[in-house]
Amino acid sequence: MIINNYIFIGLLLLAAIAFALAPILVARLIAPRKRSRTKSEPYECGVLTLGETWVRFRIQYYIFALMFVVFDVETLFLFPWAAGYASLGLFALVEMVVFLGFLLLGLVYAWAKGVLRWV
Amino acid sequence: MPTVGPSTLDFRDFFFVAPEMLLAVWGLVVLLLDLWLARRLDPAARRLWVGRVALAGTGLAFAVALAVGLVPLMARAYPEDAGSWLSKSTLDYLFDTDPSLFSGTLAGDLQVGAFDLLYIVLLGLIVGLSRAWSFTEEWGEFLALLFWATVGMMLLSAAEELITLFVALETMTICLYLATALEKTRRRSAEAGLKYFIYGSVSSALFLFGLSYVYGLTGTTHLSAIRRLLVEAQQSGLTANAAGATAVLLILAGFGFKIAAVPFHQWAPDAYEGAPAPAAAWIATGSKIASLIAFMKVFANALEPWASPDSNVLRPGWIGIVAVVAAVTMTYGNLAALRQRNFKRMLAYSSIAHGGYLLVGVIAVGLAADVSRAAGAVLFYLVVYAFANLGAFAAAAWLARDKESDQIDDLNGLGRKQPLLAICITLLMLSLIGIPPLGGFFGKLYVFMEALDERTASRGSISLVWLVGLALLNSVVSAFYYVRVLRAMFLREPAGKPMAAADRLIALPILLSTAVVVGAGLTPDLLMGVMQAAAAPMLTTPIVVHKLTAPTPVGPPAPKKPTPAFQYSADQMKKMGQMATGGAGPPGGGGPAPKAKAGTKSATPKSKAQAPASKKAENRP
Amino acid sequence: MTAFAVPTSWIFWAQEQAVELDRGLAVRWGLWLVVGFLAVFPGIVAYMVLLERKAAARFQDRIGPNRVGPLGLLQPIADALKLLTKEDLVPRGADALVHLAAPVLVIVSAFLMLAVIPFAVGMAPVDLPSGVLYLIAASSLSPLGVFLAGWSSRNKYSLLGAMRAVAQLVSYEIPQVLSVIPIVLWGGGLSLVAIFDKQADYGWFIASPPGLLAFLILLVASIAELNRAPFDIPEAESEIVAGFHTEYSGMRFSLFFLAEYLSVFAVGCLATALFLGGGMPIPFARFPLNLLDGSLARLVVVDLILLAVFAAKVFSFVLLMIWIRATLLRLRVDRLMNFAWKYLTPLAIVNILVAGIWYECVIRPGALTLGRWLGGTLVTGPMVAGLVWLAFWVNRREWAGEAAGPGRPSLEGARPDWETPGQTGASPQRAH
Amino acid sequence: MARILFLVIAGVGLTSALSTVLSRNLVRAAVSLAGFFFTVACLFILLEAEFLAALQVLIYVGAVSILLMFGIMLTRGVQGTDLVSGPSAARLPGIVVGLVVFAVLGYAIFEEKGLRTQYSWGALDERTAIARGSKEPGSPLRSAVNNMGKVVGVELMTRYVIAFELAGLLLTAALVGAVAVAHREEDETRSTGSGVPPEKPEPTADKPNP
Repeated sequence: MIINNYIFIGLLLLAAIAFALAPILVARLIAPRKRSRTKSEPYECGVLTLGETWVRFRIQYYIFALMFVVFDVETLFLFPWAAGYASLGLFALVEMVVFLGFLLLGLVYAWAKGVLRWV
Repeated sequence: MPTVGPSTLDFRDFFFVAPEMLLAVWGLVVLLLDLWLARRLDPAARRLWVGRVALAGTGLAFAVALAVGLVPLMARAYPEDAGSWLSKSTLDYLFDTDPSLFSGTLAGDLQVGAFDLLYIVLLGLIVGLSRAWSFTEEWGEFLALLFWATVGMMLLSAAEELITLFVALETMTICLYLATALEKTRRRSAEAGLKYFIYGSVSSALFLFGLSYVYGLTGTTHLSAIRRLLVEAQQSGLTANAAGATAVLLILAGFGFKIAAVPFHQWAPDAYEGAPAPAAAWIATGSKIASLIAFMKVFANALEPWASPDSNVLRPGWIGIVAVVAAVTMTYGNLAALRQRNFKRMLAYSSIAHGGYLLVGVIAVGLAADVSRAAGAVLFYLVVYAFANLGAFAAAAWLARDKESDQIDDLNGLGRKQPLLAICITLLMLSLIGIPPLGGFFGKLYVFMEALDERTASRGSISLVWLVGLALLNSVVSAFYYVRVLRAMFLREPAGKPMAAADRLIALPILLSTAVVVGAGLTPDLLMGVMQAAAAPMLTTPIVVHKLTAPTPVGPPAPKKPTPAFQYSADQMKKMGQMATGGAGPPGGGGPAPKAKAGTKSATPKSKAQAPASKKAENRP
Repeated sequence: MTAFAVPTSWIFWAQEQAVELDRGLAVRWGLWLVVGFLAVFPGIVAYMVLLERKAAARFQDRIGPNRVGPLGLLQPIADALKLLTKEDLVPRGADALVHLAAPVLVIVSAFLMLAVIPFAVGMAPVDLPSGVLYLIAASSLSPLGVFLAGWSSRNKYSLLGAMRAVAQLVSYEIPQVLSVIPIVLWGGGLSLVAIFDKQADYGWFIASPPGLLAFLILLVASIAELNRAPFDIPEAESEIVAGFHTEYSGMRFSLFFLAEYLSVFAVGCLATALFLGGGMPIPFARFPLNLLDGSLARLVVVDLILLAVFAAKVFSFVLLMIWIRATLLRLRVDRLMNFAWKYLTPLAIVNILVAGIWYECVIRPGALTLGRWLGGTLVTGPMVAGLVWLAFWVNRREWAGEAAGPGRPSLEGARPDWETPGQTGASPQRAH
Repeated sequence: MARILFLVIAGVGLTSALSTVLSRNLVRAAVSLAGFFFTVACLFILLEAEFLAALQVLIYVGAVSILLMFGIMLTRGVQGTDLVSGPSAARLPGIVVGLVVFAVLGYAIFEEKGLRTQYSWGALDERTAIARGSKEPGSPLRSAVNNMGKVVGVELMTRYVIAFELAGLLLTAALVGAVAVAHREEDETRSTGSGVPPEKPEPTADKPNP
């Protein structure tokens, strides 16, 4: 049954977490620990951070993230289509041409609008 | 390899969605053309050309929609002639009285055809209105979003299945959110877009959650199948069905938002005021029509068995909830509109109030003995309301163009400067109040008469008298704020610079709306006849899509469309010409029909197409 | 209120029979987990690091590590010990929990990717019906980890590096995902095992024009996904110190390092399984699968062959990556984003449709024949070539403008990655 | 076994949902939300819908949470404040409303009565695993569960083709609209509308210069 496989995945997940945490724990045990104020300061060329660290970023990042989500959602449709294509006919290809055509033209629009240019 | 139930796709079905496809593609054309022109032309010329192309698109879509509507009619009217230039399979397809498309996810009946045409006409007027003045830089985007919103509306009013319905609803509203926010020079526009978006997405989530409950309860998303299952389950009303009640509440929240019914109305005034007038007009008209049609389909068709248990409206059942919502909505809308000085805001509140009246109509549909008549009344109301509102928003656009404001006071003295248009606006306002003999009066009359109908009352035995009384009282209240517009136009002296003469783009919507409103008032029977014919298939078609044997996301294949085995007699041809499609078959599994409701339903369209209905029933397993 | 009294057992509900564990399965899993995931794969990764150092040294006319053990073979162990004994530092002001969780998330992502790879017949840890999708989903976790690493450090360089890294990662994730879809299309399902079987019948999927293009897109996108040169802007030492992991040191840093190499390995396995016919040594032959007759001995032999070939292919893939890293220069950040959105994504999208045509030409008609293959190549080959040409032609201005010298908007209009607030003195400008 | 799994997953999900709501640090709240998305994926797996689970991880954990993070990094109004959300006056009503909604939904689910062929939701104890629902290997149910991607694809291409194409249109509209709303002409240095005087940022001054 399917769920069996996912029990393995779950175990693997736990194993990966353990695999990542174990060395850190070991390092805690065997590594030297000498705390000092200077040492724990953020590494910005030896000068303390000026102003706020968590600055506000430009909207460009957000537009890219948004386009990423749009195209990621598009794959949500592409995967089932590709998986089921064998039992469908050529019409499925045509439907996908229409679907992708719209999205591609959306991309072309964004391109022509200049938002794809990273400055 | 596991075999997958071979769902089939009938490519001829795409013929009936040609207008939608055309509009979708045309939106892209406009968008890309605008981009291309932006580098070559100055803004004014670009706006002109983009607008022209968009108008051409709506014209083309109108022609296509007309053709889509007429070809089957012509073929049925002249089968011999049609046979000479259409293939046998096409002919069979056109003669097929089953109006469902794409395995029953869409309806292809008269209601869809008529409203497709209506949407396209309204869209054309709104596109023209957008050209009237320059309120945004993003012309192509704005027009494309209007086009795509229209696609959403057309498919929303055609949807016979919850997934399609939801996607169409989202397409419509998302395009409208964005169009609302596109007037980027004004902060109000962005604010309006954001408010609209946040309220809208929350209510969409609730709506989808409600739909998932319905799916979980019934195992299907097809409206007619849901109805059949609920009838078979013999649970009339929501008594002892808490899950159903929750579903109803959640779905109601979704629709309530779209039509701005009261607990979900907060977005409307801000959105109407902040949005550019054409976008607001499209929210107020197209989106409202489509949402109400979908509302009626979901509630009065799919969830009809849950309408009310028996005698009492306020017993568990969605009618009771809707009745309360309707009462609160119209009262609140009218009272709040009284205080408004801003024209668009006033229109927003008045549209909330009209949503309340329309909900009374929906209740009447839920209770009515003659569903098509009751639904026809609601559709009639919707059409008249839409045109009256469109004219009002054209006036708002005029204000925005010349005065860059939306205050009612800015209309001062219009009656002297522009008497013709001022009289037209007056007529529209009177129609919105419901003064005879304008269309608005008959809209209200029909809706309220349906609510008070004797047979309805005998079925429900409670009367909706209190609701109708409240509605009438509200109509009186509404007169005060509509009259304020008239007073400004005719009794006040103009202040500041007067408004320039309206150009064709603004005058045309006003004149056409007035013509429709007056025409509907003078010959209400004509429009009412069309609307009743349209409403008949909308709520009564039993589209048997899949037999439910098990709760499964994958239904067994849809039964093939029954190829009509009968001869096309002249008589039947006439009937089919009226597109009286199918009629209600006997409710699936038999058993004692609950509370005789299904019985009355199935007997409803008895005047029409009895023969095809029985033929189809034979063909069905 | 009977409502809450009725289903007292409700919260304990689950589908009882859905889980079936037997001893054989448990042993298999145990072996995979302990031997495979906790020993062999990390070991491979450790030696990949050594390989990279050695190879890079050769490219630069050096010798590379050769002190610890014969040929420097014990170097990874020494490195691991060194890292273990480094102090575990969390900068002041950092969000300690998130700071710890970020590398774990990245590692988990890399580990999970390996769970569905069919190394040989019956040698996939698990065969999921939605294997490909699972793989993509697992790999999509790492951008989140990268962002959290940068954000939690409370260091401007870290945050800047993280934002850039995530922007790059998500941009290249799209072509990476899209380039896999032709494989799903041809494989007729999402299971990697089914895809392997299909490649036995229809030849390696790379052996077709759309397959080749998809493979190249996958290769480029994967390099970018792994933050490796020439796409290593996110950790560009000379520009933003070390990007998102500036504040990571010792074992925590090595987790990122490990995850990167583990991902390189995983992507190598992925490309091998999806495009290069898994462990099949010959493109269009069923060998060695035709040796199978159900006996265990045969199976072992076949699996050994498959494993060896698989390992060789992954090795070549990794070598290719090292080669690319040693050869190519770092891309400028605008070029980098351009390349994802203006070249790879449109190409990958259209390539999916070409892949559909290939399916109609070659796979749907029936068994593979030379004629069909040639026909398909003749039909789709020009399409693919035309597409690639078109992609570069459309973008020609970029190159032409570059050649024209100054006046390019590229750096003239360059703006910082953040909004300048304008009203406060808290500008992120540094007094340096 | 599966019950324990369910309890564990539900517990983790509840914890992360609570910490999403209660965390005052926005990024942490978003991380918790991503964790919650992940537990939803786990629940999908328990329901034998692994295809949905993979999509859930891909779309929500992989994409939407990134969008959230970028949104947080973008929209913070004033610099100098920490990335936190303050305690709201609406907290108490919010809690009350949340509990009421929870109670209503819980009541609805417990009280649900199955319609004819359906299992009642409250009686899921007696329900067998979906994949076992039908023994014969070729049954639609079984293939739907074991090969959901494929079945979804076929349905999308036939029955739901309009919804599918409309979804494409919807995505395009969202993309176009978002670009149009968010895009500012690069040449224009007009203010963002917040009353800040337009200020041309110097090209290099803000670059951290190590």
